[in-house]
Amino acid sequence: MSVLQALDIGLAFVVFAVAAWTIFAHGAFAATVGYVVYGLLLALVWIRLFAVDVALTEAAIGSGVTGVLLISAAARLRAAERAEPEKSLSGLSRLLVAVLCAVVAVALAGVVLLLPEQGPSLAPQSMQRLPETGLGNPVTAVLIAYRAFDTMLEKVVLVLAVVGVWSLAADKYWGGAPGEARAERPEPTLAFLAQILAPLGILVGIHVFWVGADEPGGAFQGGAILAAMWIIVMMARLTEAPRTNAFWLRLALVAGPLVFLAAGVAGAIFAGSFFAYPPGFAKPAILFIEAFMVLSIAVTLPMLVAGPPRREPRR
Amino acid sequence: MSALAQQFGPALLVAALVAPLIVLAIFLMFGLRGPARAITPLAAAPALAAAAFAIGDAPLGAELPALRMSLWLDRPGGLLLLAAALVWLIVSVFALREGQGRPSADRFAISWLLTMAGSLGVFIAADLLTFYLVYALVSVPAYYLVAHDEEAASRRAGGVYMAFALIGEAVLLIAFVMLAAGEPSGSVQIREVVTASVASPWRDASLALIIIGFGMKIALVPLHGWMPLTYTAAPIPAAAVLSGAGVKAGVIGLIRFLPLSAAFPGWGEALVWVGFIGAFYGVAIGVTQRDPKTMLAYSSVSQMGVIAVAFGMALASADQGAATNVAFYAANHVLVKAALFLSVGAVAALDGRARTLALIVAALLGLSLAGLPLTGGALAKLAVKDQLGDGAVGVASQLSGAATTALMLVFVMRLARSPAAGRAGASRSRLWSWAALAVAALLIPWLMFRAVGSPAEALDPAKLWDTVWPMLIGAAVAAGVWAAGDRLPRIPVGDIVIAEEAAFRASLSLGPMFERADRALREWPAAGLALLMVALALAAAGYASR
Amino acid sequence: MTAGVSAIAATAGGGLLPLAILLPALGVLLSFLIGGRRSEWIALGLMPLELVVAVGIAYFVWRSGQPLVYTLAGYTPPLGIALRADGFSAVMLVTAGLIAPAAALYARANIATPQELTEKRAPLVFWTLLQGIQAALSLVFLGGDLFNLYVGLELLTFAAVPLVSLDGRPETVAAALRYLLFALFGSVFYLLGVALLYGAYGTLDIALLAPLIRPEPAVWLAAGLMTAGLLAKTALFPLHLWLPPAHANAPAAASAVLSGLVVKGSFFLVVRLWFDVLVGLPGVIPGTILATLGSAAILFGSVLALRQARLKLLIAYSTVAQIGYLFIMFPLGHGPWAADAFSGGVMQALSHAFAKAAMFLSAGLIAESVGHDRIAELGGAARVMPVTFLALGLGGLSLMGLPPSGGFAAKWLLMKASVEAGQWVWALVMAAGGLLAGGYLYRVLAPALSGESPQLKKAPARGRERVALVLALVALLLAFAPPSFFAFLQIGRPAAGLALQ
Amino acid sequence: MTSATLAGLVGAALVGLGLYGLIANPQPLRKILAFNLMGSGVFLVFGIVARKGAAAGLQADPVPQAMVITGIVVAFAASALAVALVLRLFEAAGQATLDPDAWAKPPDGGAGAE
Repeated sequence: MSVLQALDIGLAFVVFAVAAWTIFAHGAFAATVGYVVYGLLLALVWIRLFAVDVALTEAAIGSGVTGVLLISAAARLRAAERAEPEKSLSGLSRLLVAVLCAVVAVALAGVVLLLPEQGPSLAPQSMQRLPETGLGNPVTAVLIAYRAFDTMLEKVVLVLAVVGVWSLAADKYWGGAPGEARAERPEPTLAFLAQILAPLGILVGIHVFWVGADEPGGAFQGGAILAAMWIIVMMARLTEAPRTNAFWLRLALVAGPLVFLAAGVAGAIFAGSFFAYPPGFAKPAILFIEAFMVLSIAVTLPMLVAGPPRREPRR
Repeated sequence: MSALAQQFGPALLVAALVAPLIVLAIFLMFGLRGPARAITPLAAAPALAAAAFAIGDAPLGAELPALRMSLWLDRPGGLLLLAAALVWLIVSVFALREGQGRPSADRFAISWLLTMAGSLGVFIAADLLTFYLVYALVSVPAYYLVAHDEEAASRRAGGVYMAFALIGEAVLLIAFVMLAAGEPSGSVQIREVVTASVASPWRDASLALIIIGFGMKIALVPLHGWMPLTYTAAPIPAAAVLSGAGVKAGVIGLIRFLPLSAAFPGWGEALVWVGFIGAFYGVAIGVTQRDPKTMLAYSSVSQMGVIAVAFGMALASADQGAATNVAFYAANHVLVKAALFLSVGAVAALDGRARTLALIVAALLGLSLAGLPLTGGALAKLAVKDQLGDGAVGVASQLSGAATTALMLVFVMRLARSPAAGRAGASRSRLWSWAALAVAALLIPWLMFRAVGSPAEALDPAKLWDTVWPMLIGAAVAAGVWAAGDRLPRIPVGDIVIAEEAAFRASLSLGPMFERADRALREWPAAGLALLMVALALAAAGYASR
Repeated sequence: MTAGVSAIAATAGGGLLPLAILLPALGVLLSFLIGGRRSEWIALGLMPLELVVAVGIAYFVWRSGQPLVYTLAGYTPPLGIALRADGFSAVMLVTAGLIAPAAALYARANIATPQELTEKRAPLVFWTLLQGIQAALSLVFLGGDLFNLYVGLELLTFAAVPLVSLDGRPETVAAALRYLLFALFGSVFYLLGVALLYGAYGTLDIALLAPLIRPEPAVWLAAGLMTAGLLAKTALFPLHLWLPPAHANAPAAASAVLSGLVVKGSFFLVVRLWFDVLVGLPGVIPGTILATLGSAAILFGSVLALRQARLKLLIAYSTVAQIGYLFIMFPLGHGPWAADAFSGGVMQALSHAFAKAAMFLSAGLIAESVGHDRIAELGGAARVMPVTFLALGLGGLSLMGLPPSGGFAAKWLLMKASVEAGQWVWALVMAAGGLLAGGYLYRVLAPALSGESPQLKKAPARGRERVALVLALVALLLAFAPPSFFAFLQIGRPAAGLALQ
Repeated sequence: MTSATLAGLVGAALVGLGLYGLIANPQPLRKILAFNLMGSGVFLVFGIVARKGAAAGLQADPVPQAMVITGIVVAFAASALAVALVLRLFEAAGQATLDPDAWAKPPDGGAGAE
């Protein structure tokens, strides 16, 4: 057994243990903290699978931003947890559930093990068509070129999610800002962290986006890092969240999908097919679209974390 | 004549079906309610003309490929259609005028026109889907004809009626599906699917469902509970058209759908037994009833039993000629029963000598059902004589004539005792309609009989005696019943329907059980488990069926 | 592979396919960006265009007699994504293209931005998400790639859930949460199946996948997981936990779309999965499981509908029952009766969409005018709002399966196929379901026709009544669909389904 | 045992764990957590599929990787919406439960539906 293999097994064990903790831990808060740790460990697993793009996304969004979302929710729900002892299942039904879940897991493991060691792959085709896009990172090519339609629609999903979250505001707060007002005296430790981290993070985010064309990284990961910076700044109460009826905010939220959609339609006109890029102009077009996507992701994720408007709009 | 029928026949058939719907459309146009009411009787006119053609001449047919409907009218259908259209025409003269201005009157008129379209349509529908459509039309909207006065009794009767109608629809739907599935070429023409059904794997199942489904419509005992309840509760014009024309949807159904091209001795015999039980059971319960309308309903139960006997004999012996004969018998019943219901109203409205006259007319009509010589009823008995034969069945049917005599005499006596409501109870046009229908009921069968046989036969003195002796017995029984007076048992209207309603109410207690199950299944863990199980079951099922 | 090639090459009129998705998607973005009253105008302005596109797609499918195909971005599958429209897609697109504007016209009256405000919460959310539902449904009906369809499913869920809690009462929020969580549960299952199929065959394109599929463990596990996931979103009994509260609590216009269209989206994908992807596999036993659940849904949902005290809950439970009919077609997919069974299933989807939308809109009018929707207190209401009750009743006619109605045509075809296949038990269940439907409608309509009329808070608006009535009439008119319509539905059906037995 | 196979087994186990949490944990927030866990298990299955598709000089098939990235973003959006619903429910009703009995209210018809 090589060292790497031993490390792999150890990592697998730890990931499983932390995952079990998030399910079986007593308090919701503890479980969510466990989940953040779990997400970071999972990013390691992704690196071991040679999927660095995914690892970055998992760390930034799967662990980071989702973690903030869940932890702050758990903190607010602590009161509820204490107030009402939830109806819980009887031991027998728990056993039944556990057995069936195990059956699913075992069946799944069996099928996964049965998959051929050298599986079918679109890697050759991806590489073959990569030069047309002018990109060096095939994952980015899949996202922005081969399966651009998926990616554009997924951006629309994000917009719908924002609408859905905002729809939960009280009528009187519609158009107002979510979250807390900017504090007179910001949270000192968080503020310190934010002041150090934010400029750095912004640079890293932009860098990740920029190199994403050729190396691991890209709009999602870069946008997520920028988003994380804004979230930290808001959590430190250095700034407050913008009003939800601000036109610039709405524009930033829809810019990514809107530009992408417009580019898709332009493709039909100039390149003969929806979402196609004219030969030779692919890379600049892609970078142009990605820039707006970074903006939209960087704005959307914090707004989703911030929740529905909770303050009256200024007149 | 024939050329004329060929030329106008199809148009006439279509007109017969849509005329009531056109009037309905006019009625629904705001502001034209009055004129629409006035022309309602005319809505039955095309049907009348079509029927006359079909009886006197070759069958008529029409295809409406755009609507995938086909229409067809042969002689049996024509006989029934003639009688039904006549009843609708005459009764419509007054039915929609009364009660104008009451909020329920408009809805009554809508139901009336829809029922009319269905009632006339069943006789000319040639394919399964059209038949099912018009059959639903004659069954479902009639609910409001029964329930429209909103008394508790009418609401109950309407509910029971609706339950029977919908169950009948469901039974027939399965039967029709089986018939359609049994026809290899995919045709839905009734004649073709019925012919094919003889060789179909679902032959017996579909035959049973046909008999049950249409048996519910014609109130074949023990499926009869709704009929007395409904006719007792319904207003007189509604009872007249439903008992006269509406019920014959079941008769035409049996005519069209029983496979008379092959002999089914077992099924035939069973139908004969059921029919006879109904024929006597209807009378036995009927004579105990106090309300003349209820008695008429039970008389219908009994008469439909006789029709079932005739069908049974035909089914047992593959007697294809029976259709026309049974149709004639039923057509006579259409006219007579409708006229009798109007008589109930007329007697109540009249007094003095006019009341006596009305009673005499009612007696004549009633005895016509028993086969009184020189009436249409005598012709009807003659028409089905071939089916009933001279053996035990023939004798039993003569005895059923005796029973009908008894029931009708008691009915007339009860009617005579019934309180007078005064002239306010009936409009002038209602009385005219009554008179017209009574005359029609006594005369029209003579005109129609040529389609079946020679009227001269009915005047044969030897055959007269065959009808007279049962009537004498019947008169004696009637006297006995009358003498028994209040000692007769009091049997609730609809007899076994009471038990059926109780069973229905008992079944309601299953509801909370379902609710509890629903609540349990909608718990999150239960639903989650169900999702897992469905996934695993589907995967396993696929794996198992490799 | 030759079949695959013809299914991949783009066809005439194919350019309409992405438009059908992009137009409403654009509407979502613009409505949200510009906001206020204009979000409504954008939605209402785009809907006719979308309907034209849908009709255009149907026209091209009909003219060519072949599925319409469009390859996006010039990358042919398996690397790229293709959109496909067969006969079934086309009719569903047109159906959605008709029902969504109907709901929109109905909603204009009560989900409008008042004059004194520049923007209001409920209208903005409603108009944005209604277009989101349209985009998602178009994608679901046209998508030719299983992962692309996953995105479509998520789009559908995200657009549908907030509509449930639009009025913000706690119980509606709870209903929305249950809906979302269960739908996500279903999504994960679906996605897991997608992963397994990709792992086994290296493509997710339906046309390329179908000939590769072999009866092996990965396929069956994927089939089970994906089907179960989709059933969770379709609310097939016993996975219906979220549907009654969600559909009964949403505003009427939203309920009409949720019950009429949204559940049909995931149903459509179940059909895609079993009739297009897994078409080469022996599907009778899994199909029988689906039809058994469907039968249970018919009986259970109908009985529960009979027991409801509120009209909207009654209609919601009737949806639970009517969804059941949709699944009767699955064990009947192989044999000479397959075409009838398929047509029956589609006809049920169409007629239920129109009838149910009409009924929810009518129920909304009743609730608004009378002030409540307690069935026991609706006596005589039909007298004061006859058109509303007429729409309700005509919709009900189709649910009962009485002629002339699309519901009757659907039942007839499904029952006939069941009997021919020797699986007559489905026919019995469907007949019983019709009977029970008659029962629950009777419970509403019979008292409404008689008795003292209630005092109306306000008379229902003529125009809104007509919207409901027209929808109900469409459900009836479906009964007169000509044979060429059923031939149209068969366009794109692999003939393999007929050959296998 | 390769690291890919190991990851696949972990993925399967995570799906099982997540499923259990989703079904058995009563609090909605824990369900959201379990949903994310289960989702990441599914993504791992994609991951090993990608790894087994290593070819053409790539260590992993890029197509499933791109799908996972899309999936992660969608899963986050779903979590955000779900969390917002839970918090709103808690604010409005002082409880956050999926128990249907908790919402058995007298019928009011939804007439007030905006």
